[in-house]
Amino acid sequence: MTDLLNVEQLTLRYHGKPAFEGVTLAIPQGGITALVGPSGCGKTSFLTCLNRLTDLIPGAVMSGSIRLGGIEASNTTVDVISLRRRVGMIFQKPNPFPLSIRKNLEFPLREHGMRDRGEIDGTIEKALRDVGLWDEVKDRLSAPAMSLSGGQQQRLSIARALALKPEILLMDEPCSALDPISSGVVEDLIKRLRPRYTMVIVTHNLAQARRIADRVAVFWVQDGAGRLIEQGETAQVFERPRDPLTAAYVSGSRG
Amino acid sequence: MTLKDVALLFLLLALGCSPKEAPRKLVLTGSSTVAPLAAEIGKRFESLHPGVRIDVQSGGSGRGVTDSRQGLADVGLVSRALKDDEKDLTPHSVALDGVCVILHKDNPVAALKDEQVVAIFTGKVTNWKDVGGKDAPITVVNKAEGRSTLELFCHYFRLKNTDIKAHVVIGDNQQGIKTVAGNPDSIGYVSIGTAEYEAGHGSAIKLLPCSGVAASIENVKNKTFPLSRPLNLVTKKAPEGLAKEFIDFALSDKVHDIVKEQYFVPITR
Amino acid sequence: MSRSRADGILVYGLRGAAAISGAIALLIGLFLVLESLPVLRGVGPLRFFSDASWHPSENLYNLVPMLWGTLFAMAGAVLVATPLGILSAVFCQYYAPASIARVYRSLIELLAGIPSVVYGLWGLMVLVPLIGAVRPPGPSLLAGVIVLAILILPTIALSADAAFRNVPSEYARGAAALGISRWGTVRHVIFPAAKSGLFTGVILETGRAIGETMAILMVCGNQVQTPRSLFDPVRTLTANIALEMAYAMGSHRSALFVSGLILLLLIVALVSAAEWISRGRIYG
Amino acid sequence: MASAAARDRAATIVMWSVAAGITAVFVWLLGDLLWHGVGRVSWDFLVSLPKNAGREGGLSSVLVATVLILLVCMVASIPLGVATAVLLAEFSGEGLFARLVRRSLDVLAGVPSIVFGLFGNAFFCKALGMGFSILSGGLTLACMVLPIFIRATEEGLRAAPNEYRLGAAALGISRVSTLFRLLLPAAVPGLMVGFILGLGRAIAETAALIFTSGYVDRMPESLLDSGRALTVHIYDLSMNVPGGDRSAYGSALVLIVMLLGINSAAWGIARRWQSRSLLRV
Repeated sequence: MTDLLNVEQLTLRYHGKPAFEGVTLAIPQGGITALVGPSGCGKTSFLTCLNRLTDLIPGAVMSGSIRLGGIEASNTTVDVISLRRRVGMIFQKPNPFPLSIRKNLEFPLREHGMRDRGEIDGTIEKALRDVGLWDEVKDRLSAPAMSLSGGQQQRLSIARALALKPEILLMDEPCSALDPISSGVVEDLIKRLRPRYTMVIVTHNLAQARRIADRVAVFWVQDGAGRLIEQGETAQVFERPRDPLTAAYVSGSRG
Repeated sequence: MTLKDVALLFLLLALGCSPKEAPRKLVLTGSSTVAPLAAEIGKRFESLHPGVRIDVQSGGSGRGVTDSRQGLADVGLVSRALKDDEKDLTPHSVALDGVCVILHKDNPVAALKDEQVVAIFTGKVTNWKDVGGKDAPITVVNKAEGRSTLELFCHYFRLKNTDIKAHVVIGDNQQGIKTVAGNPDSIGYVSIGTAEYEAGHGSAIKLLPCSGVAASIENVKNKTFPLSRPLNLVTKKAPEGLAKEFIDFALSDKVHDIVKEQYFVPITR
Repeated sequence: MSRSRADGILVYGLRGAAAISGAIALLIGLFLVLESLPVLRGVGPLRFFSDASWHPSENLYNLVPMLWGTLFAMAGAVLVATPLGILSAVFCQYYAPASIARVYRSLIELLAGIPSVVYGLWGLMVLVPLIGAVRPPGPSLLAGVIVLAILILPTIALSADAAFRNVPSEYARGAAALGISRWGTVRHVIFPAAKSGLFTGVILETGRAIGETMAILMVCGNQVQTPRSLFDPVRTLTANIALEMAYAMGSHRSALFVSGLILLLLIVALVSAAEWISRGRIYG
Repeated sequence: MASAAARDRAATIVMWSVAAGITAVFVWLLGDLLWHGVGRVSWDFLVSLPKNAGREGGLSSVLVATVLILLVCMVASIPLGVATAVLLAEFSGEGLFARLVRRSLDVLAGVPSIVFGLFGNAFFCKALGMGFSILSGGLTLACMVLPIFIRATEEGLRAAPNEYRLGAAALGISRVSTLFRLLLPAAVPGLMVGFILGLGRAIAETAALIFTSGYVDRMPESLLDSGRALTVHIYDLSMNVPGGDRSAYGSALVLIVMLLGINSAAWGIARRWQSRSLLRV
């Protein structure tokens, strides 16, 4: 599998204090890569670098290289808006806009230049079908998105990102804020999307990582900063971990 | 009514009524006492001369002098005779106004000799019983620095403003009347016209005669009341054109009814 | 035009607007300095603090009694209005049933709009005679403090009300879930959370208290003296300007601008003190 | 624990008494106004021109001038205010420029109204040559209202949850669209408080207008005409015109009713605009 995203020696500092240092990771085209590790090891911060959301965080300074296809995402001249269209992101706490269900999807589409009514409606229906929400909401599209349940809101957020046809989908612990049933529904959705989208998922649920990820990257806090201590095929990392810390963490005795 | 509509409305207004041809316009600024009178005379003048606009701005005699001297205003309003350093301006007296001492209506004191007034205002006498009133501390109400009534009062009683020991300092006449009406033991001085109107319409004040002459518009008219001041329209040089027309009209007897209505004393030429 | 350039233009425009808003205060400061220069050069700044009294026509320019007048009136009004305003906002948000809260809030909004002339008139005709009955002469620092407190109360009440509305309801629900009393919740959870809004309210209200002219002019008695008791008549710097500006000429007029300049410096001192106290803790 | 319950009961009593006290003061003030002025207010009082220095006749020209002055003030201060508030709240955080602008606005909020009057007179009337006019009066009020409006709008923007900003950015939505479609609608309560406090300050202003919009009570024909605002009219009637009190109180009543109308209209527009653009449960 060719690599869609190459990260070399990436370091992120908040007001000078390092969140993580020297991370080198390759994200293969089409597969699901899980980032695991105890909380505070910098995996979420790493995710926010990939679509430059760090620009919105005061005091965040990024160094190192992130190559997405042909462009170097970390330098300031890149058009951040089109970068974020190609790299979608789903947050831990579902955050639909305080608009109607339809407007939640229509607003980003119009923003990225889609004007034709028919095309918009088609895209909205396709995205909602992709996430299995269409039947539940097709006759109340003008209802407020906030009236949906937690699981439905998260699937709406995913639909909202998929409608923009991203190349990569970043997910920051997508299921941890949901009840078990909705969490299962979202996980099935991720599995269904696997062949069509490259995904990077941050999770502290090792069982989930083992179930759905092709590759796993393990983060750990060493002397005050997050480090990538191991990466590889899911089976290899869980059965034959090279790093003792991974072995302990994967077997559940530490972390 | 979104923001667009507001902006549209505002634009329409600004364009819609730009002045057709610049109407002949006269600007008067000055004393807040004279301004109401000047404005009413201005309205009548406008009704008699269509297309003419008389703009009257208040702000005090000091402004009347400076604005007319600098040409910012065509005519200045000054509620006193001109001072020595203001002899470069030519005054035109449009009315007379007296200044009288006022007490609270229930104050038993009926009259005060000049030296008693001086003693009270300079703080030598501080209790009403020393001047024939009841035993109560006197509250002296004085005018603010620079006001024409203060200058006239000090000039007549041969006082310097620093000599006056005031408890309360006020600005305009109405404030003086309301302050005295609100404090039974107070003493102040204001324009006779205002005081006579207010006393006659239920304000709790009464006017004191001055050196034996009863304080009334009538006595100012027949010049027996000693404390009076001219209300002047002043111009930088001899007025001409629209200014002359207006001043002649203002000095004529066609405005005497307006002068009486504003409780001032018309000057019979 | 790509949208990130639109963002660039947006920021550029906003920065221009902010510069204009910020420049107004500087312009006013410059204006006051220019108008004060003649007398400052002629008489020198020190005499404004050392002269025997304030009689500009006789070249005496001591402003200190009036500075005390302004400070006492402002401090008294803020001390009275702040607790009442904040408690009235707490009443609106946490104690009153919705219908009463709505009526009460529109009443406060009305109070905010009443012109200071009306407060002055009411003070002059109703409040001053009442105080005069207790201790003559009537017009006094106390009357000024009361009128000013009523005048600035809506500012702190509405700002506090908005601040409480911004506090996420989870905080109140969380505290209630722990069985904490309503007052306990307000006192220990809501107040800290709404600190920045309350602080804004206090700054705006103090600004309004210092800046008030018309109402103070009518009720304070305007006597140039350092007040020794609440019943002493007093003159504030703003009342001084309003009283004499209309008739002041030459150096007297320029001296009035010096009192305007002192007011501005007083406000700058207050603002930087507020900034130093909060040092970002408030706006965190 | 008893003391906490006792303290809570005491607090409730204090709360209701504070509210009752403030309402009593307001009723006393309004009662005083009603008692003196209600007789004077009639339809004719609203539509006819002032006569005899305002003792008789009505307020028509004064009302028109007041509305125009407030329009100029709002049209000048709202765009500038919202733009500045957005910059301070969204785009510069604690940068030096933002802190300087914020401090100068705090100072501006404290500038006395009389100083605004003198500044307005020197700057707008003389320097910019607008003379005594509704325009210079409105612009002076705009300078006075700006800090209040900006601070309240900034608080409103700060109340918008951060999830909107992150969510929108993650979808590659530009700051411009995020601002107009999400953040500003979410900040509407703050905008409203700013509008009401700002307008309240503007409509209540007297000292500043005497030196800028002037004293002429003729019906204004253009924004460059001098116009007498309602507060200046009330001041002149009560301070310079013998027997003007009744009309002064009547005019004050009209002003309060006008303010009541503007406040309720403002809240109505806010709710409609917010519900149309934002669907919150």
